[in-house]
Amino acid sequence: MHAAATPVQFLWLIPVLPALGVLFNIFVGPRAGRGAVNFVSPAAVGVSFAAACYTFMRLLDLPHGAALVQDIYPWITAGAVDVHVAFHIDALSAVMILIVTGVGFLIHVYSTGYMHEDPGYARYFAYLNLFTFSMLLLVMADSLPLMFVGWEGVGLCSYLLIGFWYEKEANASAGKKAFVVNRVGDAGFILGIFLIFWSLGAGTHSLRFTEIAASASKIPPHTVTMITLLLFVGAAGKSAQLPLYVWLPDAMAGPTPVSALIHAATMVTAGVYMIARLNFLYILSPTSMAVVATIGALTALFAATIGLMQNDIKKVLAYSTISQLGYMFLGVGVGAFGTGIFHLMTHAFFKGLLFLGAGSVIHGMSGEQDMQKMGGLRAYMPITFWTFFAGTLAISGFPPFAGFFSKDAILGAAYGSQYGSVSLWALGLVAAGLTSFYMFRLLFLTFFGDCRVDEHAKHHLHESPASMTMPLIVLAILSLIGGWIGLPEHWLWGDRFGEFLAPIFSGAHVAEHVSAGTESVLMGASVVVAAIGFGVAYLFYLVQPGLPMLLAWRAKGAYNLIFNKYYVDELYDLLFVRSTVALSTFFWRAVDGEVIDGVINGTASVVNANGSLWRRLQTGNVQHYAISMLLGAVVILGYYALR
Amino acid sequence: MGIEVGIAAIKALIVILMVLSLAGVLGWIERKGSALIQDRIGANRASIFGVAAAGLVNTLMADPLKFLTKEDILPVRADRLLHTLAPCVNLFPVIVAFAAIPFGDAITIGERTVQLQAIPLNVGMLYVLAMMSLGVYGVVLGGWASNDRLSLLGGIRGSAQMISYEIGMGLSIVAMVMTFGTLDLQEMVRAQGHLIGGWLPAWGILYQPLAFLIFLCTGIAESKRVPFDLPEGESELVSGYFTEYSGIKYLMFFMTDFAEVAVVAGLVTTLFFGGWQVPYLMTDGFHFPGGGALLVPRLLVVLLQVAAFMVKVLLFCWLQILMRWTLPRLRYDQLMRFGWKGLLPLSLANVLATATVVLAIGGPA
Amino acid sequence: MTLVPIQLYLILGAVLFTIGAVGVLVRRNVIVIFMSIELMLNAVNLVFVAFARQLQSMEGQVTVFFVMTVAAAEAAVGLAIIIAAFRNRETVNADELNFLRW
Amino acid sequence: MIVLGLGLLVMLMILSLAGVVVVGGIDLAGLNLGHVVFALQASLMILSALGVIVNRSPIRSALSLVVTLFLLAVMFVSLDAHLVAMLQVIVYAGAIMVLFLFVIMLLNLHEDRPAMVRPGVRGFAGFVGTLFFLGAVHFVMHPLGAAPGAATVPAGFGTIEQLAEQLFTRSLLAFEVTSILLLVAIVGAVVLAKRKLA
Repeated sequence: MHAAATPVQFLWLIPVLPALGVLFNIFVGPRAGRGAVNFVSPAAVGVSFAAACYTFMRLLDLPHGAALVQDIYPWITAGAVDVHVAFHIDALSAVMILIVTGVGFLIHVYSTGYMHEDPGYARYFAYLNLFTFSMLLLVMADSLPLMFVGWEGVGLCSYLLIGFWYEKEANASAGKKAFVVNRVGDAGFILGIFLIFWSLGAGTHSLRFTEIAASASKIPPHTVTMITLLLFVGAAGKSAQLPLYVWLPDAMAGPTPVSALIHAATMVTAGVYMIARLNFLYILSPTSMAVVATIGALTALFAATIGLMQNDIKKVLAYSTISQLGYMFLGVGVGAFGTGIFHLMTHAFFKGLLFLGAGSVIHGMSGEQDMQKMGGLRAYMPITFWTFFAGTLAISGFPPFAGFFSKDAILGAAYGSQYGSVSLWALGLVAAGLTSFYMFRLLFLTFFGDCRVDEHAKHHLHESPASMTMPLIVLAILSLIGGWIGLPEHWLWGDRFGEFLAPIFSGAHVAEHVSAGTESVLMGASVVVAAIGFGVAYLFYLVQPGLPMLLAWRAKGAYNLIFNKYYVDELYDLLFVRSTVALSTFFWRAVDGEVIDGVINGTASVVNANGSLWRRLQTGNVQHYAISMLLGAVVILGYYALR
Repeated sequence: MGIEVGIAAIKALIVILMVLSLAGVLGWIERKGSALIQDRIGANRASIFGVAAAGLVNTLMADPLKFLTKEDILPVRADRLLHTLAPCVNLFPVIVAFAAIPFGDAITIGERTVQLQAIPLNVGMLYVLAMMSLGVYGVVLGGWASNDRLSLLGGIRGSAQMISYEIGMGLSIVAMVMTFGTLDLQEMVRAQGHLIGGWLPAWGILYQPLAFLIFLCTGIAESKRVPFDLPEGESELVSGYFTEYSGIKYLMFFMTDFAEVAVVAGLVTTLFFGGWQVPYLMTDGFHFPGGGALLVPRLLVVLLQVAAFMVKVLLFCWLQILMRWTLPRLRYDQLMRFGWKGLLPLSLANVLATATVVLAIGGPA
Repeated sequence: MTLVPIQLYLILGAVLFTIGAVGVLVRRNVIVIFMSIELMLNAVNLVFVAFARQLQSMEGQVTVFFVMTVAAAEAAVGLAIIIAAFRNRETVNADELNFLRW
Repeated sequence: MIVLGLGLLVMLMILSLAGVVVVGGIDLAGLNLGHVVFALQASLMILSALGVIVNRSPIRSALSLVVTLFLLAVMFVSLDAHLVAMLQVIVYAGAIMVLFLFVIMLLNLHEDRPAMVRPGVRGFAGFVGTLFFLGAVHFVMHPLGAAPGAATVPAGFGTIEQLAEQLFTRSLLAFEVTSILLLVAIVGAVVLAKRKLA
């Protein structure tokens, strides 16, 4: 982002439109009725998508690596701080706003169908628009503080939407869990911001990314490491990486479109975006890069293994999301920022698609989420099935579908870049295999085999309305061909996407010392792995349905361990929750109850006694007061007279 | 110094005599007037050689004599001091108020000019208001001091009524003050001297007809005469706050009544009917619109003007007496409603309108 | 003709003020106390006008104007309160009107 | 007892007036009409003011207060404050005091016995009052010497024009606020005095 910045006047439109949608939904929505809401909310996002496209075109007209900026107004000007509310659209944020508004628009449309009989539709769409607004703020912000506002905004919306059906205790607590875990991350994030501000030294700072980039080299290495690690804590919290991933599976309590938009396509990728945005910092600290990459790779594998055994269709997708996010971090961690963003985009397509497909299934099954009770659905909901199939192919990394290119590029970087290593590549590869396995397991259990649906549900098992299937189809197409804009270098037109983003990451020169031969070998490996995953799944769930049970019985320990998600939640409960509760109880009983209340009540009683003593002065007879007034006057006069 | 004092004394004397004699005359006029209206002969015993009009002289002497020779009755457990004080307090302000009313133009005797006005004041209008506002004490005291419930009721009624109507009166006067741009009565009269369009005398009523009506009403109410005479309404309170009075004290109340009539008439004349101004009569004589002129010596001019003033005052006294015998009495609630909900808003509106106009034409008339 | 030194006016003001103050303190009848307060106000008015004359500035008289206005308002409200109190307690004696007692 | 205390007070005051005449360096030879008139007014005012607080019957107190105010108005005239004098009569004598009389009549208050508070309190009050008065006199006498009042005042001093100018330029805000105060007072008075708010 060193290239020329062109000031323009229309950027504000993009976030403001959803904000207007929020106002509409809050104040007129409930009275205006379902029809109006169903029109206005998607329309708001749609128009802002159009605006985003326009912005994108403008950006393309400009020389390579330019940026569009708009300074709205000075926000915090105090002493050394001079933060403006200003928007900065370069290649990176352009891609992001396209994803956010585009996918967001599709999911809004989908929601009109999905929520069509929910009483709280106005509230729902208010939240959804608010989320879009905050997310746009996050990606368009040109300074860390403003980004943090969006960051918190999306966190809030996620909390609100996870607990959307708060009548159920579980949902509410899931929302709380997400919020609390995110607090941990955000604490790291804001500390990182403070540290940046502090390390920038004297003079006023706008904390613009440009400013930080300009003076990044002046920050001592250790500080940089500290900063980047703190920021990564934030990223890990928001993007559900080890060890802060625990909230995301529970977040599936929210409506499925929400899971698609927030917990698959956009919000959870904020961490990746942030790191890519601050690549010039990360690149300065090999340590942090290593940490990011390792955490990413581990998460990818770890989440994948858990995904193997889940029976809740959405839980599987949740863990898959975590593992895919792990991939993105692996990508940015090994310095392939562009690739990470590329995977972010493709993932937005196919994971959004998968979630929406799952939503469609759940919708058709009238709320049933357990795959054990499904099966053979492809007869009942063909569109859902085919689109879902496309998504599965894309995520499992079969060529020539979107997932293949992005994931493969990441693996290549992991193997080849100066930050990467064979072990990282191996981890990624295994995870890829597992991914393909659990995805096909999901596919087979849901759509193939004999139908295990109970009669009641079966009775009105139906394909979803057009409002839901249309987005599915669009996303399916995207997940099939979406990857072609980022082909490997020496293929047809090469890596357009990478070139487009390149100027942003010009600071990070990643030496790709991989010969074409090695690269094709790597590709082959990942394809083979994906194929194996598919094969195993086929064997387990279509040919020999008894096999998994047998296996589970043989390796009981491992099975239980994984089935119970490695007991991480229980561990956290023990470590943090219980200890906190105990400590709080102590402070409540002993400190607050005894000491503080004692002091307060003591004061009160002293005052009380005093009052009952002195109130006898108040005879209620005016003349007594008057005489004392006159006495006072006399005393004053006397004082000045005899002085 | 001495001479000034002398002149002042003379003027004061003139005014007092004027008021008192006028009051006496009015007493007679009222009888005859009422007789006229009620188709009676009226006071006809005190004639001289059968000339009824000459009876006026008798009346003027007979009435005071009668009252003076009557016994002065003091009610039981009445407050003697206040009971005596009341009529004086009642009469005093009225006479003093008259002192600020100019009855003629300035005349030059030798080297000093004398205003034909007992007290030349630059705040004369306010002075008159102040004095009239003092009038209420006589009523209140009379009612209180005679230790009698009818009197007390009369007194309370009187004070309430006078306070209420003072406001309307004050506001109507404010409108006049705006019109002429001065508080000095003499100046006001002078301001009414010129001619509108060369032929129409610029009298106050032409500028402020509404203010005139309001002032007349409030004036009559202040002097507690029909239709506002509830404080002394014979039918319910024998004669209100001076029920318990007799003899000379009663005479003083009686005089006050007519003196007030005279003062009101004088004020109406001064404010709305050009005071001592005679149409077309300038300082040196008549100048008619046609262009004809009839020069008159200065002294005669002044005398003419004084005479004009007298005539106008008498005219308005007569008008009030006519009302006295024509109109029925209001009910108390009607009285209050009329004062607060009728005259007050009207006069306020009038003030507002006047202010607007004055602002528009950029200065008083 | 006024050649009276201002001190005389000030002293007179002080005298009136003191009388008023003592009246407030010694009388039982609330209305009379009220009148004494008015007396004190007027003592101050006198001083103001005297100073206005002395310093040849209208400030003092303007102040007096405001004092009068406030006094009028005060009288209206105060007398209303007295009437209300009289309705409750059938008395206007300050030492019996102690509503605000502990 | 009362009479004694108040008598003392009066003597003290008249003495102090005399004292001022002496200390103020006014040679009695140079006495002019102004002084005489002032002495007359002053003594009358003091007497009537005393009347306010010694009279048993409230209505008499009210009347002597009216007299005091009237005399005060006259004194204003001699201080070239004609307008204020007129306002004094109209507002105080004409309106406020009538209100007082009206209320006294309404509550039908005759003589209050005892008119005064307990002797002890009374004496104490008198004492404090005297102290206060002495203090006041002390300050009147000290800072400014015997400055004789200016013989003449600028033309139009104390006329309505000047007062109005002050009022509508320097003290406009105060003026407006006062008008609001009056409005509030009216409403408050009505609310308080109404038997039951219909």
